[in-house]
Amino acid sequence: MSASAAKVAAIAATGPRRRWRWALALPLGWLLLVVFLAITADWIGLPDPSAQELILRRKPPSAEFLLGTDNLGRDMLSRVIYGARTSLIVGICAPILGFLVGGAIGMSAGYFRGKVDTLAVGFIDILLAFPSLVLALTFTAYLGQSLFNVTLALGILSIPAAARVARANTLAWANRDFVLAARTIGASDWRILTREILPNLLPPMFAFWLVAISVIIVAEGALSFLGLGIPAPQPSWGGMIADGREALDVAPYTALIPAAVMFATVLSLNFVGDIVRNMVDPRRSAL
Amino acid sequence: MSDLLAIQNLVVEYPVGGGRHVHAVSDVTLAVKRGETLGLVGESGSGKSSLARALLQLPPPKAGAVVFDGQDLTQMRGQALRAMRPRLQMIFQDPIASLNPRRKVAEIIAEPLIVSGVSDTAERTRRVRAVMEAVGLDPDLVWNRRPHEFSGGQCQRIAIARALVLEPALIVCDEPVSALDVSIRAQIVNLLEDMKARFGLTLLFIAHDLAVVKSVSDRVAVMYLGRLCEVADSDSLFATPAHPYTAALMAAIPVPDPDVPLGDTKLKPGDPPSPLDPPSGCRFRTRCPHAQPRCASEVPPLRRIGPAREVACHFPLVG
Amino acid sequence: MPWLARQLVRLVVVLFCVTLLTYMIVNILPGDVAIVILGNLATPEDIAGLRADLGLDRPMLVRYFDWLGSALSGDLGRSYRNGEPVVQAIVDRLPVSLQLMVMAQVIALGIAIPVALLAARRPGGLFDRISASAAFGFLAMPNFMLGIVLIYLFSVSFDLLPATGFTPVSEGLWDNLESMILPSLTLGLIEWTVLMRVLRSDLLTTLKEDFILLARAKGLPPWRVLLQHALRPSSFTLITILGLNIGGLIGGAVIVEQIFALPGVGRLLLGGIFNRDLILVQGTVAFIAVGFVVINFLVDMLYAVLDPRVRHVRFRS
Amino acid sequence: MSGQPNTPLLSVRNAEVSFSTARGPLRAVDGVSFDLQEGRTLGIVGESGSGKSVLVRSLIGLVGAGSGAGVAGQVLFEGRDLRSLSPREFRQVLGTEIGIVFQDPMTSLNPVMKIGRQIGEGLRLHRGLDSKAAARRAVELLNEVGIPEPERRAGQYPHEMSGGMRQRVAIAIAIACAPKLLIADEPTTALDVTVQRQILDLLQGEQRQRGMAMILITHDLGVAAGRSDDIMVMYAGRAVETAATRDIFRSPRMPYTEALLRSLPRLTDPTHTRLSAIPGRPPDLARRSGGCAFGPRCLYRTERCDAEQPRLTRGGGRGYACFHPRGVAPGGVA
Amino acid sequence: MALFSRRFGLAATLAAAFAVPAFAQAPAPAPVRGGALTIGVESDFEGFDPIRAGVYSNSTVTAASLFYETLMRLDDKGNLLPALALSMTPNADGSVWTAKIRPNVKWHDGTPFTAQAVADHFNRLLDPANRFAGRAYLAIEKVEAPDDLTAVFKMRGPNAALPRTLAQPTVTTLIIPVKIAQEKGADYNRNPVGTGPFVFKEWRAADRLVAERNPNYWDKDKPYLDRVTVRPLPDSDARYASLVKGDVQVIWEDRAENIVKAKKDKNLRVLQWVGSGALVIPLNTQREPLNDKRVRQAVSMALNRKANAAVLTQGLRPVHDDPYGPSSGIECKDTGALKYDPEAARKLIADYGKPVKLTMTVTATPRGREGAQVFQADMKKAGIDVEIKPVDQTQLVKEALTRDFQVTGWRIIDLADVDPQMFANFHSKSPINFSGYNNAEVDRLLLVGRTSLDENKRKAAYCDLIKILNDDAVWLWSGSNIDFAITRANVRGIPALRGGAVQVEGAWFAK
Repeated sequence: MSASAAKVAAIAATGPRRRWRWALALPLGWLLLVVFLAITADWIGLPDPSAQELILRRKPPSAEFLLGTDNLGRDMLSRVIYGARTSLIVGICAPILGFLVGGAIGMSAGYFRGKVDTLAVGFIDILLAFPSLVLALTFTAYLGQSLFNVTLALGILSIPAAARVARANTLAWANRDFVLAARTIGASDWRILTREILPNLLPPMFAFWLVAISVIIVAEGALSFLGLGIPAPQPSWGGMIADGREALDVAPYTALIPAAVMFATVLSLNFVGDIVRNMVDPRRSAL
Repeated sequence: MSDLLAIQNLVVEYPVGGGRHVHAVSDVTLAVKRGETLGLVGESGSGKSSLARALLQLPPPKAGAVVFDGQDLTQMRGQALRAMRPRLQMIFQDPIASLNPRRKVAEIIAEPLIVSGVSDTAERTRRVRAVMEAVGLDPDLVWNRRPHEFSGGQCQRIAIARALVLEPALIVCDEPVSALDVSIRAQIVNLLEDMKARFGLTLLFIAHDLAVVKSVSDRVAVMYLGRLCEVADSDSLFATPAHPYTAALMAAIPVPDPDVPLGDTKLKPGDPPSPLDPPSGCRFRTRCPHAQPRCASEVPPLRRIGPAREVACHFPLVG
Repeated sequence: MPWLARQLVRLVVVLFCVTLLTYMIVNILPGDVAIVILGNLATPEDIAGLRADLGLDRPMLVRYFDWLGSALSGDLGRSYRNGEPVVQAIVDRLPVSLQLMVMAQVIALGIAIPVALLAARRPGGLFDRISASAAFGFLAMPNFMLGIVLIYLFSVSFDLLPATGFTPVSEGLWDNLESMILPSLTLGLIEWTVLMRVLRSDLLTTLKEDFILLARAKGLPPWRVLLQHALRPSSFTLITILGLNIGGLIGGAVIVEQIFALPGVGRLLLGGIFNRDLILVQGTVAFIAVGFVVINFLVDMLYAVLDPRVRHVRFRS
Repeated sequence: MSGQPNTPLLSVRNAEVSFSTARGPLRAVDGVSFDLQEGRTLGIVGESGSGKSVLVRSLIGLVGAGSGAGVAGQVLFEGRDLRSLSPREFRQVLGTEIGIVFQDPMTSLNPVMKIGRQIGEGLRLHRGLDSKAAARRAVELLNEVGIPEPERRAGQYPHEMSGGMRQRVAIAIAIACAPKLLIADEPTTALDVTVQRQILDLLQGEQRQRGMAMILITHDLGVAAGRSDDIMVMYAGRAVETAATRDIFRSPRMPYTEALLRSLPRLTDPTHTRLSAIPGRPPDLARRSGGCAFGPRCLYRTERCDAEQPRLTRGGGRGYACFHPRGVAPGGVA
Repeated sequence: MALFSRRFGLAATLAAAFAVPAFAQAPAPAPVRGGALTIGVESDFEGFDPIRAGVYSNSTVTAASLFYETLMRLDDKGNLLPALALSMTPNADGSVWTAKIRPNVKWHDGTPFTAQAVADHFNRLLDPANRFAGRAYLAIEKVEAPDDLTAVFKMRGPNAALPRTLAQPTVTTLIIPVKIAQEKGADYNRNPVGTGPFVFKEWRAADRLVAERNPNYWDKDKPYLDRVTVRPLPDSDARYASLVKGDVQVIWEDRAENIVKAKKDKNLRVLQWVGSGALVIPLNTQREPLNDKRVRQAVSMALNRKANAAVLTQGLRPVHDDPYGPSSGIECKDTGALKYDPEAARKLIADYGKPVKLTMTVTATPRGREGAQVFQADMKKAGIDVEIKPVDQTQLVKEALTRDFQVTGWRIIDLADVDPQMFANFHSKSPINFSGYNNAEVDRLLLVGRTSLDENKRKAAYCDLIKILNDDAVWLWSGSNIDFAITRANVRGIPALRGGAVQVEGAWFAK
């Protein structure tokens, strides 16, 4: 049958996996390094990230301060590493929150269809039509700026996207014959959702999650820029860029170093996410 | 032989937006006897798959009754229906799509047992192994593998094993071999025949390939645009089709023999109408070479014209 | 047309929920517009009096329905802060934000479409990889950073474009465009990445379709295959994204307008939030929500133009 | 098919297509050669993965660019080596001399372009017609392929038509520039049997009327039996048997062909006749062994079959790739 | 008056040393007529009706000074000059002041400016029904207009400082036409009419405010400019870039880096004005643990104000030990300030005996964050834990007013006289004494400062007062108010930046 041509082409498209492996090594290595440092920051002999020495403010990188010092004379290396911790906590947890809620909404919508779908889509519409900034400002302004609240605010912002991805994928999978087969054996909706659909949803959601992490890390920076990010003196990459941005003319590295680290991390996340996505299905997770 | 399954005045419609409905199955009455294989043939849009799904209540039909072993499935809900399900199983056209790509073969086949409450792991393992061997899969080789590691034919074996593991009474086979390669098709057809004998199954065998249907079916029902045209025992149907549509179908089949001249379908030119908007009266009339004014005004009822033979035509070719 | 009716119902429901939600949220925001207006010198009596004058002492739902009533007649009230009619405030700033967003989208599309086309021609090829990396790069660039870098680059170093401010079209089209280039570029340079990736991905899928093979079999040159056959059927996700991304675009506009001192709706909203100007925030959010729903409505219509299949289903009576 | 003095319309020598995959190189087409004379119909028969579609698509350059596929061999069309043409010349030949119809008319027509335009596109590009003339010609072609109300239909989109009509449109596109060769790649697989009949009739009618040569790719032996002059059977990327249609069905040489024919259910057999199935399944092309690809499933397999790959033996107007051909005295040629 | 601006928080731990009249005023060649000037300010304008606007930020004062005028005026050396009033004379004890109104002044709409307008303006602000926020700080009881050219100010008590107070442009002293404002209602706030050198043309909110030369201005030579545009440019880098690029010719600026850079740039000139106010850190004396004097003293001694200011402001704003800026005219020889001494601070904390944890409420701005973090780091060295609570501006005000804070950042704005601020902030009966400070001796000294007509007695009282406050460590003085503006080198004639306002009535472009 002529489907064979397409099949062969499809096999060919997944072909150069060896090259992918190479391409994966660098970003994956970087991510592991960042995660490792973020976890072990307390034990690797870093100076206190909030210890100030105003006399030493905005010193360029040197042997003493490998990455220089910031506007308050704090060690940038230490701040970048501790900042990784903050940024990763926000970046990882916020989308998880969004994915738990959004995923549940999206799965229910895609599986049950009908009224549930209408309601869920309406809910997503409302969240999307609502300027996210107001939401984020409300949370951080009303509940106070803390790591938890910033994470919560950004988590809520990631609900609609997660719900859309979950819904689109569920719609695609729920029509597969194996779901029908599960129903012919009398499996309950809950069992079908958790055993048949969820496992298939995880890979695209994971790929999307990797991308969401990078978006959230950037978004935390935007909140910091508006003065509503993680409270000082706890460092976060976004906050460091927002702080350093002020001195772009006199000490560009105070902004550029965290920016570069964030850049590399986001780049790596996207690379890995893209590869995971390619391994699943290029089309469905486009949203 | 008594009827295992009796479909009475079944109607399946589904909305396609804009207040319009596809008239997938219209007023179909059909019985499947215990132990027989009933072939159901028809072209795309004839409603044969909709019929299959409706009788499994996936989803329940719009109207009509589906009496299985004396109980009307359309009146059952929730737990009662779920308890009934293991007795009716289904095999699908696309074997790869009918298996969850994320689960291992053993899990897929064991799933029906888990759902129907077989909680003893050893017992489950035993029954899964047994059914694997029955369908010709080597349990030790396939146990922990996933569907994508198998070819279509092997996947269809897994699907058959899943359907058999609960030892159902009836299996609905929805185009079980049409996605398979020619050289594999015979294997699966033979397997189904073997399983039918071994487990005492009743089969509803849906296909568009007349030769395959002929080969497995005791009786054959022909559908066109949601209505039954003809129901007859296999040999007489193929020997002397009574409905002009059946005749046209048979004439259109390409025969793998260059010496057999191409038959004449005698069909009026044109494509089948849309099930969204089926013709009045006899639905085949727009293409029928024998159509009369009466065919447009009056729906021909399915009537008996022989001992095991029913036809829905005002002007049947036989009888 | 039932489809249209459904869309209208959807619009109404979404608006109701969004405005009610805004009302609730802005109301529980700490800070009091009365304090903002009266300053830190006011006596508690003054504050209570002003709250009564502004109607802030009534139950929230009562106020909400009052607001809704007059909003339906096109009156969004007057800013608590400076007495400017909210409708007027929005209308004054809308052209700026619209221009910013439209130009940003044009820039984004202007980059995304050719890049996606070139990248999809040889997936995994050199151009594809470079463009993917560039896209990731811009995605990783916070807009508040990019904005100031662009100012330093184009304004201070090369002295090509004005650093801040907005020149209305009435003062010359070129001056107007000049004042909007950097802000739009800031938004557009980040926006194009998403569009490019979506389009590229859909192009790759489309390019595997048989009708592309058929187009090639007709002997069409590769670029004609891409432009005439592949682009349009690949653009649906892109268009959906264009509609859905408005929320994100507004978020970006807030920051960009702040950096470049553009008198746009985003800055109006931000100012309203900081000033606890409930009525202004409320009106602006409602307006943005209407805009979002309406634009997505238009996007749906655009589908019908681009995809005859949709037209077929939707517009057959 | 052979022995005739005139130059064949299409002559293929040692066509090869290979893809690199995760599991190593995959040779989808492996050393296939055939000739096609003007006005004749060659049926290419094989199961999925046998390489029949890939073969034909590679001949006309539809496999290759971008997919990382390796294509080799010689393709002579009217004596011209297609592989040595410049891209522009090649596109000219492809657009005017060769027409192609794909399996699924649902996906082979551009969903967002009006039918008339899709038909006229080639005419405008290669025949220099202006848009009006192309549109007029498109309507004529629609009429010719049996579409009622061609003027109205020309302004419609593919989704507004039924599957059969779409395939007629696809045929109209294929014959628009009056090609000398029509390639029909499973043209009726996606269609119902009654419609299939009409489409095959149409294809055959057009072919005869225009004197085109046709390559009919199909997995359905019935279709091939009724519509082709010669048949080439493919298995695992190789041509395993070529012969005149009647010979293939009357006296297959290749055990695979024989087994295939035998495994088909026939209307003439009584119900519940046990089918004679071919055991095993087609080989994994990425793990090709040294011997005959059909060997593991073959009833007549010997040690030689495992060790050595049989070449296509030609003679008596037909060819087969087997050490133990049926209907031939051992060691001799029929 | 602790009027807040966007940036105060601890907004800058900025400090000023002594009056450096550094606003360089070139020995003037004759001014040149013509030209259009654009001023970049920090924030958009609240509006131009004092009742509605409540306060004028320095950006608004800059814009309002284009249209409105004060009764008196101060030159750069602090001498009183006539403006809308030709003179102001007190009665014997200074409780009634009589102003002679300048004749032949017209509002921009052509109606004459009279003493009644002056009376209406002040009486409107004083009327409790209008809830004008600043009325409690006006020492005026009411204003009468016996004839068109005489306005009589009845004071609440003896008040020596009225003419000087009225000479500084603020939301109260810039006189608006009440009649016109009432006619226009809510729209007036956005369409100001005044007597000033420029006529309001348009205000596109958040974008620009445009004013054109008033051809009928009473001071015939002025103004020199044809048109003035004021643009709110909130981002300081972008604002500075606009100036360098020449899009604007004057900017208000407070970022030390930009000022230092500008000083080196031949194309730019830096104007600066050391005001009378100060940047301060109030401590809440009513709350644990700051109700304990030892803790407050420890905080005071732990904060390295001078070093911080030297670094953060690049020496632009040295600190001093009292809140009296040079233009206040008060100079104390001994302020009794506690010296920086983290060791001593540590001992005091040890003496206090319990671990000290403080929460510092600051504005959620970069500078608020910066200042708070510096404070935090200094306290840590003395063993005091500080948690930073960044909040929105209004939240900060609310917390301060309700004394719901421990440490915060605040600013005493420039007024011509220190009395209103000091009285409001430290008198035990004052509603905005948000430190909750209660000291009978301080109350007594504040009254002396308010009522005494003897300037020396007043000064002595304020100096005695500051010794007590410093010893009690109620508020910490982190820097004096210095306002900076940067202009293109060819801009001339901008006077002292009183209240941070850029006044351009006499500005002109040198060739």
